[in-house]
Amino acid sequence: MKNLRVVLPGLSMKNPVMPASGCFGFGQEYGRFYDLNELGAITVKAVTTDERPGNPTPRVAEVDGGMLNAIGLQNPGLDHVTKHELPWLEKFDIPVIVNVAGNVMEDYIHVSKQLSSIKNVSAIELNISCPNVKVGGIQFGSDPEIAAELTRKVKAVSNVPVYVKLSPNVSDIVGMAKAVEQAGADGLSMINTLVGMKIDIKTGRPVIANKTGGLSGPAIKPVAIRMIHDVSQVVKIPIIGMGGIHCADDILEFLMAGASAVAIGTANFVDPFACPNLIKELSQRMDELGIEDINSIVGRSWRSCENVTSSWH
Amino acid sequence: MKNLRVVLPGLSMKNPVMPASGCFGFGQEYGRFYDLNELGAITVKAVTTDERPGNPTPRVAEVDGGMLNAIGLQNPGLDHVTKHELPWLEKFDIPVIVNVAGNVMEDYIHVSKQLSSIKNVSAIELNISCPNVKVGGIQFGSDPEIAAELTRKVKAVSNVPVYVKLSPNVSDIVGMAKAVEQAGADGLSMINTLVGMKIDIKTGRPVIANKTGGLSGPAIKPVAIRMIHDVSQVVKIPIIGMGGIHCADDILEFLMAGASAVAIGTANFVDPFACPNLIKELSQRMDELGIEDINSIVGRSWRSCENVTSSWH
Amino acid sequence: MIVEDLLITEQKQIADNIFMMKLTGNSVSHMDSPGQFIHLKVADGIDPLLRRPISICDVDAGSQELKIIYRTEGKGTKQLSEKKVSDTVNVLGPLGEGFPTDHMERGETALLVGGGVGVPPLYYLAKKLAAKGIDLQIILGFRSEKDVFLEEEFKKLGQVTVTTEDGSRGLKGYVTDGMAQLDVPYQTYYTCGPTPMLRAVQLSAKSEGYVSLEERMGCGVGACLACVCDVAEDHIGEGKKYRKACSDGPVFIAGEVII
Amino acid sequence: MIVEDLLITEQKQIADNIFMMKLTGNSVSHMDSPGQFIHLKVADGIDPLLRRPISICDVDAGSQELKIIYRTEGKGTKQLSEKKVSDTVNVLGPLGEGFPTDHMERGETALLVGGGVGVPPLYYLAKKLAAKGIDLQIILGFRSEKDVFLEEEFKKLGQVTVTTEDGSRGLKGYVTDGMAQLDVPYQTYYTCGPTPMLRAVQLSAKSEGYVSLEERMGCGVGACLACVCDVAEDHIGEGKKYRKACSDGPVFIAGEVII
Ligand SMILES: Cc1cc2nc3c(=O)[nH]c(=O)nc-3n(C[C@H](O)[C@H](O)[C@H](O)COP(=O)(O)OP(=O)(O)OC[C@H]3O[C@@H](n4cnc5c(N)ncnc54)[C@H](O)[C@@H]3O)c2cc1C
Ligand SMILES: Cc1cc2nc3c(=O)[nH]c(=O)nc-3n(C[C@H](O)[C@H](O)[C@H](O)COP(=O)(O)OP(=O)(O)OC[C@H]3O[C@@H](n4cnc5c(N)ncnc54)[C@H](O)[C@@H]3O)c2cc1C
Ligand SMILES: Cc1cc2nc3c(=O)[nH]c(=O)nc-3n(C[C@H](O)[C@H](O)[C@H](O)COP(=O)(O)O)c2cc1C
Ligand SMILES: Cc1cc2nc3c(=O)[nH]c(=O)nc-3n(C[C@H](O)[C@H](O)[C@H](O)COP(=O)(O)O)c2cc1C
Ligand code: FES
Ligand code: FES
Repeated sequence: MKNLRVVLPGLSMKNPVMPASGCFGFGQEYGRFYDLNELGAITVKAVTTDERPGNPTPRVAEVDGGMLNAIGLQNPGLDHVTKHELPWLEKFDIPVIVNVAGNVMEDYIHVSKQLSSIKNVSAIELNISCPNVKVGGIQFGSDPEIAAELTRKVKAVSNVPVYVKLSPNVSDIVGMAKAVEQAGADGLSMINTLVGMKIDIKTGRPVIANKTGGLSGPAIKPVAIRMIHDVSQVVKIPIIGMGGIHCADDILEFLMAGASAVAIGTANFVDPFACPNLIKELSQRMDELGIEDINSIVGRSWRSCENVTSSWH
Repeated sequence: MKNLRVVLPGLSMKNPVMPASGCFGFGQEYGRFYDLNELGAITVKAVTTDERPGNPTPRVAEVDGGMLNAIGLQNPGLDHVTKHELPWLEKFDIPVIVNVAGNVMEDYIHVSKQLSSIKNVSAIELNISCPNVKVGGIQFGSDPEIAAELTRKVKAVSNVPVYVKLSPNVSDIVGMAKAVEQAGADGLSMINTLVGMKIDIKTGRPVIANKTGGLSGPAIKPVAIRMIHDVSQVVKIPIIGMGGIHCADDILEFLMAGASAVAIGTANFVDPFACPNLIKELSQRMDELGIEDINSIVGRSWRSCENVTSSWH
Repeated sequence: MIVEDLLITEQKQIADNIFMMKLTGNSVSHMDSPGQFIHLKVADGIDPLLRRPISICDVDAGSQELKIIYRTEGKGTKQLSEKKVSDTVNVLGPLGEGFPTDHMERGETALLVGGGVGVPPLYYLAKKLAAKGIDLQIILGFRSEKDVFLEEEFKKLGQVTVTTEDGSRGLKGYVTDGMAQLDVPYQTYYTCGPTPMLRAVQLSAKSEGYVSLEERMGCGVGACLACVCDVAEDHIGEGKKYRKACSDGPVFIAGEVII
Repeated sequence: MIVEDLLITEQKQIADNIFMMKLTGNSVSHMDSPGQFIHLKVADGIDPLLRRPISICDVDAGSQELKIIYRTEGKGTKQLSEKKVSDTVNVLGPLGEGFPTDHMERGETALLVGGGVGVPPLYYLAKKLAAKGIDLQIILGFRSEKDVFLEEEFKKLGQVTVTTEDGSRGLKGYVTDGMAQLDVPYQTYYTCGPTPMLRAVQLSAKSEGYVSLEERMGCGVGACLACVCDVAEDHIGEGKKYRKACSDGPVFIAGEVII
């Protein structure tokens, strides 16, 4: 009996595939294309205390093998999300992960506390890595002590497991991962976008109004795989892997690197049916490759064969 | 009168285009395709004190928008380079930049001292950023104090200008750049490769024998542009820009970001005539866009228009 | 909203860097609102990666044939122009909210103002309006004679003024110069073209109207917030402070969003 | 060494996942050494980015026609198989050092051992050797009957033994089983195929020989050091401790490099 089911702290998923935060709104848009119940879980757009207008446009630019975005965490704020967005998701029987962002620690703590007591919120994903906000964000993501402190404080108030979403724009990703694990994180999300820029040679100015933007898509996959490979060997908490997944073999690669589940970002823009298609493809590829239990390949790239099946990895 | 000439410390170049270290051997291979005198300058493969066997194969893997390599600084060693490789380059009338690597500071100092007294060596490029050697290398590239100390020591013995090649795998590229500038670097080379990995899902193991490799090619261009944009605004020394250049518009983008010259790596593998072709294309694009002096666009993306032409920028 | 591989039935260059392509497939039968657009995946794989938004220029419901007109700008449209009859293109659509026409009554006059590749969506609109018995004043602005397209086709539907910046065809000047010369009143205007033109048209126009915006897009379906524009102060009220060009637009009531 | 857009004159599937392609252009006239390879840029742009090495299978000097045979493995060879007659492919080559034949004398016997897509370069070699009056013993190993190709063509040039792993055609087993059955002596052997096969052939062979290696490549021209192999202790002497498969090889004297 083939098994695609994956169980992580707070998340009981029928398959290891979920959309990545910020690439799927609060679910309604893609809900018009397919039944969201097909997903392993859903991760919604970053939520902040108050409504955020985001950055000026242009906010996106295409680059070779990927795209840059500087949305700037635009979102309707905690109140609106609580009253309008999350209730809409109640009709689905899938875990909901809420991505939380802020300028100062108190923002994160406040939002996490509120959201974690809503009944259909299964987990919090702390976005300490958004490269597109000027205050907060990036600082939390590059200093292990601050990241650990934030994790500890959010854990203290949260009623649901807390995943910390790491930034790849650091010298020492392993150090970051260990710091937040020790501070009590229940899991990691890796990776957020790389900071990049594109200049329009006709105007001589950056294409994106915010100048820099976050690089996502296939271009960053090798960086994601390397970081997950390195981190998964030293932490005991599970990793939700992301960064450039566009086909089922990419998912297998992330799992073999050491991720326990995966999130799909940019690929949704290329194909609105990306998530359900990948889930189907993944199941087929498991048959072709003789993989019975999707959990059995987690970390295979560095594990000796005997040890492959274990609790998270 | 159109001007492509660029003058940087130690380097008087008829155009701003040179091959990147490690992608052009010591010149002989591509010398069979065209006259190396067409180049602005030449950067040769990393040189170490002793011969290095490099890493086991496979050493390269293709990824979306780029490639991974883990050559492992294979080179015939200082002695052989001095006696056989550099003399061959004497017949060309172009500046030669020698890329220097090592395990410990003494290696760098020794090799730089020796090479900088060879008559056709125009500049030293300190490779403190190679991700593929286990000892040295990467440590120098991620700690600003060690990088500064190394720069200072090499500057003390070198008879030619010293460029420091920065690693993009750091949290704070601006801090690194400032540190080596203060330590006396005459210029910067940016960027070396991002550390990445690819896993073969059939075997479950990394494709590259060394496991991780350096990501180069178009995939890393947005990261390079962002870093050069940020660094060029805070340092006074010139930047040789590289990372994914594949067409003349890419060169213009690097210059507008703040580089004063550029180096071509992976593109040589795609087209052995890449460098001379890019030089021709660049000249055409300057005509089309009405750029009279290539130096006039350096840093245009962040400079107000009046200030564009200046010494290095 | 469907994703479908549409079959190319015609591909033809019709002006300088301007191509007309016809495509057929089942999803075409849903494309009945002028001003909507489709999102094209030009190449399999990653080069280019993202879809490209192109307006619906005309639809033949009977033959399930869709017509688009596009200018070769960068990689995506260039590759599109290299496709041949019987190749397929992966199309997501129809997307967005088009030009409202329900409020227009037979005998009323509509002003259509298009610039460059903003012209194509107005053609399908003109056909719909003409079929309703609306009189059409059509102003089409181009840079130069060699850029002009669809002039003859529009002439069958209404009164056409072509303007070119260099005067090589029609009136010398901008579409607003054409508007200044208009001597008939109109009840509604519809416009599509580059943003500076939209601003100028909005200022010159003497009625309520609808503008179609061009914004950089990510998803095209309202999920990524790449394409937002701010709602004008006096249009906010209780609602959201922004609109998504891809799903709330690309067509907006003139003045609703800040352009 | 030249870079040229070669014109495809034929494209045909000849076995399971195996395609034969003919290409023509001026650079073909330089392709006269069997065992050399060409480096193909399958697509413009970045998808895929790097060139793909494919052996020269045959050359018709008169018509300047080059033949290659390739298996669809990943993205590059798959895209190659989708190309059509009159499309072009950008080709760099000929590259590398091929199989030496000068030392062979009329009347001598050569053993050719190929496995899978290691078979193609041996065909051009066989033609050259046969033209010199060399007797040929040819052993071609495949997985199964559906994978077999070039058997008939080789039969015109020498004595052919086909082996398949499942015995569905020819001798059941590996090429080394074919070698074990050989009852004629040979002066030189030439082999190309997967590395484990090369090792086995090297061990079984009873003469000096030449092996053609497959290594992952970057540049293909000797500049990047992606494709190096270590020289065997007893072959180092004063020289370099490594060889580059792309420019010193892909063909080496058996035993020269460690495989
Ligand atoms: C709703 C809508 C309808 C459109 N209808 C038409 C039409 O009918 N005919 C036509 O010729 N053009 C139309 N455009 C513009 C068209 O989308 C762009 O010209 C095209 O995307 C350029 O792609 P490229 O690959 O050639 O250029 P590139 O410069 O390579 O594109 C790079 C990226 O920027 C985006 N981009 C570039 N220019 C524009 C632009 N003007 N608007 C939005 N995104 C852009 C691309 O989509 C892509 O993501 C429309 C745009 C929108 C938003
Ligand atoms: C000197 C030489 C001659 C060859 N001759 C032939 C031939 O005549 N017919 C034939 O079918 N195949 C031949 N091969 C193998 C052929 O190069 C690979 O099958 C091909 O590169 C795979 O590309 P892909 O895009 O289909 O696969 P992918 O897996 O997408 O390739 C990814 C990367 O790995 C490289 N790669 C993958 N497999 C190999 C391999 N076996 N050897 C070297 N690089 C590889 C590719 O070049 C590419 O850079 C030869 C290889 C070499 C080195
Ligand atoms: C348009 C866009 C918006 C994003 N917004 C968020 C966000 O709000 N919070 C967050 O943690 N990550 C955000 N991300 C990052 C993604 O969740 C994901 O980590 C990243 O894009 C890498 O995955 P991908 O390559 O599959 O897109 C965003 C990415 C994109 C492209
Ligand atoms: C095969 C290969 C070997 C390289 N070797 C070196 C080296 O020896 N020293 C060095 O400083 N950089 C080395 N680099 C990095 C390049 O010089 C360059 O910084 C990088 O590849 C980015 O440029 P690109 O995208 O144009 O290739 C190497 C890169 C490649 C692909
Ligand atoms: S393009 Fe994604 S919301 Fe409009
Ligand atoms: S492939 Fe570059 S040296 Fe052989």
